[in-house]
Amino acid sequence: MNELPGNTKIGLEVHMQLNVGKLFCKCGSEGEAEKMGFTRKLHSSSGESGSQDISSVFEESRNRTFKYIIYSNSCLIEADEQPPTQINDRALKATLSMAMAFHSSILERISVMRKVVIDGSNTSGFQRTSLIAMGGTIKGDLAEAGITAISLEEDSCRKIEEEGNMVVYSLDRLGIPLIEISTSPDMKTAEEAISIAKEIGNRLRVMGLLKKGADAIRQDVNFSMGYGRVEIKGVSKLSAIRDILLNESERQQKLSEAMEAVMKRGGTEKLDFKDISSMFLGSNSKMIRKGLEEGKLIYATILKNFKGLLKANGYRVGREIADALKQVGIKGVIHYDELPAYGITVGDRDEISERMELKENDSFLMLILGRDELDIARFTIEERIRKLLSMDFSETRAVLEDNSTRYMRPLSGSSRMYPETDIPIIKVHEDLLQEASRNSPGSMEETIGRISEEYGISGQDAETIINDQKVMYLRELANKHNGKMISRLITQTVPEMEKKYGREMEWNTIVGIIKYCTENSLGRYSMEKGLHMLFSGIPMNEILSHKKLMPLSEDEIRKMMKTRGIDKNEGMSRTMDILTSSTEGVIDPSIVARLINTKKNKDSN
Amino acid sequence: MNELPGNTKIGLEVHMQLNVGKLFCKCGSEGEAEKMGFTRKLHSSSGESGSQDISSVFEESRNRTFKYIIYSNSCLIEADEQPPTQINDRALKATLSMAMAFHSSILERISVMRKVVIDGSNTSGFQRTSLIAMGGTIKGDLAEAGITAISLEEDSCRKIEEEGNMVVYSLDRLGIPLIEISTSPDMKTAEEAISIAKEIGNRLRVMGLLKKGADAIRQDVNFSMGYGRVEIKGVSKLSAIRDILLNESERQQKLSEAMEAVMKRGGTEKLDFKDISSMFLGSNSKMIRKGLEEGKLIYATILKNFKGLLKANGYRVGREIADALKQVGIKGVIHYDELPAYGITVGDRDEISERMELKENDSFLMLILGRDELDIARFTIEERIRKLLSMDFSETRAVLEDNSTRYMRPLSGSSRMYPETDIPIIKVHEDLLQEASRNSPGSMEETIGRISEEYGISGQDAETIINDQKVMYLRELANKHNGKMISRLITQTVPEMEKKYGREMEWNTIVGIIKYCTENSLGRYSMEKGLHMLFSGIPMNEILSHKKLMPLSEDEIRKMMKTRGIDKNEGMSRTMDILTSSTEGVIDPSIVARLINTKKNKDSN
Amino acid sequence: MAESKKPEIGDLIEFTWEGQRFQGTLLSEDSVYSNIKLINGYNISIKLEDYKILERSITRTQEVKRDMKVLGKGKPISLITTGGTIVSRVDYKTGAVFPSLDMGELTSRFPYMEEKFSINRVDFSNILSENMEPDQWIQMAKLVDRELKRSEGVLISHGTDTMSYTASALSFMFEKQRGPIILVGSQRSSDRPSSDSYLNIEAAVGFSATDFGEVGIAMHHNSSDEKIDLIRGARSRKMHSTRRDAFKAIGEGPVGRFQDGLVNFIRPYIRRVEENTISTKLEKRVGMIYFYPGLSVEEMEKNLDGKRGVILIGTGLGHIAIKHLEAIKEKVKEGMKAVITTQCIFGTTNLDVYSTGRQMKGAGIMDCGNILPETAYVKMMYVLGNYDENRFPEMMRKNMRGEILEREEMGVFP
Amino acid sequence: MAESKKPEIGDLIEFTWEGQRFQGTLLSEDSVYSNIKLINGYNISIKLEDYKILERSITRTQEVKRDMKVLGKGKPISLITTGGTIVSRVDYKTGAVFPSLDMGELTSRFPYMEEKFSINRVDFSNILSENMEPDQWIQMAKLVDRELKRSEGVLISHGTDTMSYTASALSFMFEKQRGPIILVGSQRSSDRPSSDSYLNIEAAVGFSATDFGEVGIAMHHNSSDEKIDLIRGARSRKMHSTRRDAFKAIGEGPVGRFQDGLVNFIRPYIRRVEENTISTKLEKRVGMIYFYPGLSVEEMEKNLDGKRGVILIGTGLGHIAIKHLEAIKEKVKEGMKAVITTQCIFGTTNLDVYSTGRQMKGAGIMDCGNILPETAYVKMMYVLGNYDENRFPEMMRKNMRGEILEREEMGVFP
Repeated sequence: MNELPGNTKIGLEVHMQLNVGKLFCKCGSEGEAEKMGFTRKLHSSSGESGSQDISSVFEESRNRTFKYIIYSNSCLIEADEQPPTQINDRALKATLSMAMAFHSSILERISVMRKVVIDGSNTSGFQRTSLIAMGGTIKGDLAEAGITAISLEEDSCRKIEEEGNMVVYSLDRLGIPLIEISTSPDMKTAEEAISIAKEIGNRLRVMGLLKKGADAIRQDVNFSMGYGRVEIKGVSKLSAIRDILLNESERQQKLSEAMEAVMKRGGTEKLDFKDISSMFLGSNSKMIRKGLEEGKLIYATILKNFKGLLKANGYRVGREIADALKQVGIKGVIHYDELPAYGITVGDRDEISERMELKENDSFLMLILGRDELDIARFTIEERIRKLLSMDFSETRAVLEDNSTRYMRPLSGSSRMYPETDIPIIKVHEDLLQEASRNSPGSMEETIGRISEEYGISGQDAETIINDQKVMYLRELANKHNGKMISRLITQTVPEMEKKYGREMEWNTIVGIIKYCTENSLGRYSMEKGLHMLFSGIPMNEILSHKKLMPLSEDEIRKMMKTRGIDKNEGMSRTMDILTSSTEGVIDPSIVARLINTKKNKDSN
Repeated sequence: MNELPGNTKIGLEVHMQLNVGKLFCKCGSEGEAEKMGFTRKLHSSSGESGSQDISSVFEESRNRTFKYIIYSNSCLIEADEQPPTQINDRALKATLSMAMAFHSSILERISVMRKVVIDGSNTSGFQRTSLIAMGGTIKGDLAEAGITAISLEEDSCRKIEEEGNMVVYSLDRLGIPLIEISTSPDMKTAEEAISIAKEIGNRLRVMGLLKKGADAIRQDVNFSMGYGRVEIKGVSKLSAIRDILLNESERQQKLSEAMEAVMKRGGTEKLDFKDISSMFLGSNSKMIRKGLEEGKLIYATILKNFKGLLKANGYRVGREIADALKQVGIKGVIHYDELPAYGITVGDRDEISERMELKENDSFLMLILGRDELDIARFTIEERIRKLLSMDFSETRAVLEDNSTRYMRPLSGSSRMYPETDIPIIKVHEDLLQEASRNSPGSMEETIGRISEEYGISGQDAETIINDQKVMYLRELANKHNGKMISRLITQTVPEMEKKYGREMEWNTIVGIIKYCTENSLGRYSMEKGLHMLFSGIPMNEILSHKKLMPLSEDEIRKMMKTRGIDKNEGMSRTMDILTSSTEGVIDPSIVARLINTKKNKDSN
Repeated sequence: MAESKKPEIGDLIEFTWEGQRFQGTLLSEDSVYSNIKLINGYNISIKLEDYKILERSITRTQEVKRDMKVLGKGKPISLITTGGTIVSRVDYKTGAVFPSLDMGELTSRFPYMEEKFSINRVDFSNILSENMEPDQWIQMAKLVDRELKRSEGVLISHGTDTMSYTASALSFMFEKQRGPIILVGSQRSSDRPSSDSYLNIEAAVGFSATDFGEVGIAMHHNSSDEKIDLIRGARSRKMHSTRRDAFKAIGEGPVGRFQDGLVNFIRPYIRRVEENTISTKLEKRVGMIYFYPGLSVEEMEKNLDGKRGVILIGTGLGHIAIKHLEAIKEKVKEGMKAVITTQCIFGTTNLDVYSTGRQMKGAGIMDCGNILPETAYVKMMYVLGNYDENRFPEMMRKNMRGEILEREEMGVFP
Repeated sequence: MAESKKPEIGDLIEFTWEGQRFQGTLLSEDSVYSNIKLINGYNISIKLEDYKILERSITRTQEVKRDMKVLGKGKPISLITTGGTIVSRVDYKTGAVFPSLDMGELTSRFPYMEEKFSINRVDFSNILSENMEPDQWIQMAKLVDRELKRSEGVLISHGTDTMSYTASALSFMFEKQRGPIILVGSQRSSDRPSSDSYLNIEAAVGFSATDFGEVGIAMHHNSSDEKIDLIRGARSRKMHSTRRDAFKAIGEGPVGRFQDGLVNFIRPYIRRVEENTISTKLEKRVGMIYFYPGLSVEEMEKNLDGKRGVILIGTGLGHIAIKHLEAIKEKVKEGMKAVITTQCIFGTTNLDVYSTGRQMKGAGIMDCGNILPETAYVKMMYVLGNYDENRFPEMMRKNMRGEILEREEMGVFP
């Protein structure tokens, strides 16, 4: 198949990580691992019911332990040991700006919600998310799409490793703000989807504040072709969208054919597991021997009317079942179509078939299971088959490296969303809207033009600043008069310092110093000195509390030159050295140059 | 010398450790080391002055660190982290009893004092002590002596090890009550002293409450023969007293002769240390090479007019100096009389003599010292020589293994004693005196007679109880009617259990159970059951809170026998087994026997 | 249509906002804003102008849906429920938090429970712990007494804010008890998957089936979902406003620990006895006064007024400014009792060490070791309610329920 | 002879007791007992009947014998002395404890000190810390201001009982400061060889010679004589009545540490500036109210009476019983300020989490994060004294002196 079916509908959810500290606490964007950690269990909550909750029930039945590694950019809030603080102002403003860019209607009052997720990726067992705006449109090169929602949510934990029943997460990413832009399913081809995704990505970049790292922009793709909506998570490269969607449409096509075949044969029946361990007491299969040694049993069940559909002729129902079982921690499923394999011979297969009294159209499944796992396995397989037979393949799937997808969990439904009671409703005030409006990103070209005009800087500098995700800072710091200086600081001074000191500083602190200088009318030399101190590792409060950033007046410099006995012949650079080592204040070299010249002139007079 | 001089005066201070928990907190007598510990420094306090304080000044100048190992029988009070609680009632009563035994006059109001000791043996830097009684007499076989004081004080820490500037102590012994009985210097011979010490020891034993262990009774011996009073600490065996005193009198005799010699030669002069390190740059002396490698220097000073007195003809002034230096942590002293030795040749010696410009009667001292140790060394030696020349040899000395003694510290003076402000004055009430009077120990024979009569027990049992230090407990528990039973418990039941369970329990807890039973009129079987539970490791509160010690009534036993269908033919022992396993209560075997017999009789009727 | 009917809470409506059409459930309204749950799950708060009712809500009852009162077939345990975080549950539809403790859910989480226990639920009152009063303690004691007669242990779900006060009060009122009395709370409400209530309750049930004859609190040992401590009620204190491991046994460690389904006792405790002995007499004319620099003598006098006894929460070893002593002395002469405790929380009081302390003693103020201020308050109510006046000092200083530590070990201060 | 003269305090006398003759110094007398120090050092308390005066006491002055006011020749440091354990010293003759801080002794213990510092002693007042009042804080601030103009750092020896209050008060009054202001106390009085004062003072001098531009407390890190912590004044609290390491930096660690003669800073701090900025205006009509179950509405009202502001010390996240809200609301309407803090001491307040909190907000009570109750009290005095009414909420919530932690890390709760 080289084309998507004609009834294809594609929608996008684009996520952007913001580089403005965390969403509901005062922690920074980056941190280092600490020695401590803690472990938690998560429980599905009652009060919910029905198939939507199946994922929670599954999760809990796995009884997993989650271990969290504490990072220096995490606090009691990430550890779920303290209620969240107020929402991050910068993050909210950025989201409002994005909403304006797409003419999405902004809610006057914002409610923060909790979306239940109990795979451990959130210490609380839920992700905080808030709907900021609805509606609007986005135009790409090839298509136009409606915006359904723009939300602001917390990023989840990074998964470090998974071993048996223990999953290890780190807390550094948890709570990083994510802007989520969801479109209507208005795209029909992969190319249209790519063009829309590109446009959204560009706007996000133009606005600035994008966090560094490969996964700072991630998209989920919603896909449907008549068998319900599949949400494909974690598409990081746009170029892969086409392959992913083609694979997915083929999967759904084959699956629907397989299910039709089953129905035609008269449908299937309830599973009936039999313990057939005794058949394998002398088996040569390593897999089976190992299972038996671990005290597990070998179960088999007929899959009525599934013959030839599990793994043959392009049908892959076996994998659908195995994927579902994997989600509840059960491996070791073997089916008829695979055999002979794993040391199980054709003879074995036929013996099983006989023992199970297989009819012509039937297939069978074998499971190597602990006795206590049987119920959950049965439930999982039956649920999966029921789902497939319903011809509604709606679910959440994850992208694999080969651009195929894997079953992840049911679609999370609205019933798992409820208000974050710890945070009062946020009122979006007029001044917030005005500020956001200033930063609302246009297209790249528009924005370059606007910025270079507004701050009197070159188009090239403007583009660098935009690409560097510093445009918000430029806006925060610069005005018509000092635009050039701020632009130079962003594009030259700071990168030079990063090089020189071999480290990067949080922009919050850089902005702090520059703001202090502009507010106190201190010039370029004070700013540079402040930044040097910052990069040297001197804490903010020290840099700002001393008078170290105050420039000396012409008089003071003159006096100092006199007491230091500086000769007109010392030369500019030596003079500067002497002066800077004699004072904690800031010396403007232009004043010194002027004074030397005056001195020379005087002397020569 | 085989006899002590005619003007000899000997006094005794006998100390007895009590087995009643600690004096100023609620910790027990025995404990186990815990993993934790802490370190402290001690400082001499100002406000004192004069030579009495020299020992404190020395101690502090050593800048030692004391490390304390926490024991399970120590709390914040031993750690000097909490003010003391009220005085241990039993300990006070025992001291009052002792005072009465010697007709010593008891103070109506007792003030607890602090005696400053800064060698680390007390975490607080002082020992708490209180004067309980003064006056009275004690008669031994060979002599009679006045009692000057009877006090009650805290024992100090056990020293575990000493390494460089670090001394390690354990907290288990700190705070154990010590009764101190001091006599007047009324004894003239070692034999008289031994007879008095024996008598005191007997009385202490007769009273009971002596803690277990070799050093539960320790005596200090005060000795004088005209050169001031020497306090000899830590004489644990009475038999050694004679040798110790002979050695000490010889030491004083020789020392006085040596000092007379110095005075005759015209006295001595201030020390004048010279750095003679350069003389030893190529020395073969290991000791000196090592010192120089450690950055130390070699100092020497003339000891004017000390020739032949440092270590020759029985004179041992060199050792006096070395001992004093050792007390301030300085080793590595070498003197003229010793040489050649330590790889220092006669040639070296003469070269030094020449360099130092030694006169005929002079000797010299060499010291291997850090530069910063010189002042304290000079001060220490000068003080020591001044002291010896004064012909007042008063000081505190410690017994060595060979029954000689070693300089320990100056006599602690009254100026280092001040009130324990944390404990209000204790009023000795009439009822306390009456109780104490009951326990006041007579001689062994008297006491055996009195006890056996009072409680209706055999003389042998009475003696065992006295020797076992249980007489106080007998008195606390027994009356005329149950004396035999209590005696049996003490002399048989408890020792049997100690054997059976391979452990000893604190007598406080044993007393607790027996008291509970006597107060609740529970008999022998209840007591035994309670003790069994105690030795099995069941906590006190459990033993006493349940009804497990309650004896079943005859009716209850009869009913139980019936429901259990116990046949007359079961036999006594099997019946007891069945019954005890059917109830938590206590079963009196005599009742069972009676019931079996009745049953038999009935049946046979 | 829209004009004819006004939507009611719970109705599914269709409405227009900013030119777009939406569907959602009406959750609440004020004079201006309507709170609507959209079908995608988000709540929005908007001015509702143009709407149509699609479906009327059939029931909007927010009644507590509680299941059966007894569950399981093992050892009888009683579960007494009060308000507080531990029984809070969110209504996912409206987002409202309401009290609930579903027994079936409780036991289904721990499959062994139905085998091992027969849990009998009794609802005390849905009062939040910060609103509890001494009267409620008394009612609670009576209920516990009743339940302990038919159960082997009593479990009380309680808000954490004043849980230590209630635990202390029960400690004193129960002079002897037939079985464990275990209070359990949670610091994260049960409506969140990360709630500490699950493990706390599991442990509390475990503790309540032992021979522990005291009042204890079962809460997390540290931030991990691993160990639950059993803390003696009269030494317990909430020491952190938000953490799971907020409750500490001040000056001693926990008495017991629950881990991997098993109870282990660490410290000695009183065992249960055959019969309860209970006295619910509490003197209520008792108060607590927190001393601080700047507290005026007039204020002190106001707070002493009408009291039979006061707990002073002083500084350090138990000190207050000398200027207050006259007023107190006056009241003590008239029969009022005054007991000093310390703001330090850790460590003992002692009026013998400093001159201020000795002057306070002179004014008739007494110390009683390291009793916690809150426990001292409850104890004073109990002692004044049950003992003769002249036994007051003796009883206050006596360690009755583990509330006074005779020894404080080195390792128990953080 | 005996009949002619009565002995006076300090006299050396000979007397008979129980038929024995003794000599000793008369220390004190009451109507019945005489307290005598025997020549062997023991004190006895007896009825003195038959005595003879051997030697009249020449001086019995118990005046504080203080030595020179300035010592050393290095960096100028001011040492301001107040009362308290740290300056207590016993008179070995009489056993009386009296205040003293001998500069010569101080520096002689640490020989390097005379080289490094020039310590200038100023006596503030011999007041015990429990008797300190806000007025003294103001006087102290003025004195510190004066001293900081000539010294590079100021050291204040202070009783530990209310040391954190004073430290907080100075923190707020000093908006900017020319040098470190270090309070130092001791938990074992200087008259005992084991006193913690020596090391505490050594460290405090060390801290006072840095560029620390805040108010800090220097006390033991743990029970060992090894490390001294520098604790930010506004986050400090005395958490144990008797231990050396009683002072803790609640919710954060210490800012700095002194060990082996060296100062190390662990956390960021404000550096000193060129000039002091100080405001000594404090509103004194401010009070603290400790909430507890059983506190009546009448008592609450009494305590609100006449106040411009109150700090409520509530439970948990900052709760009080709902029944009190009406009275508070009434007062708030009349202009009174009400701020909630928590008895838990550790952790933040937050009135948004539970319904009680939201009702409290409705009554006009405000929270301000994790500020300590005592610090909040002092801060309220400062804010009401220096800022316009309408800036009150903003200023109370603003972290001015490190008193509010914006982040609380996992590791800082014991």
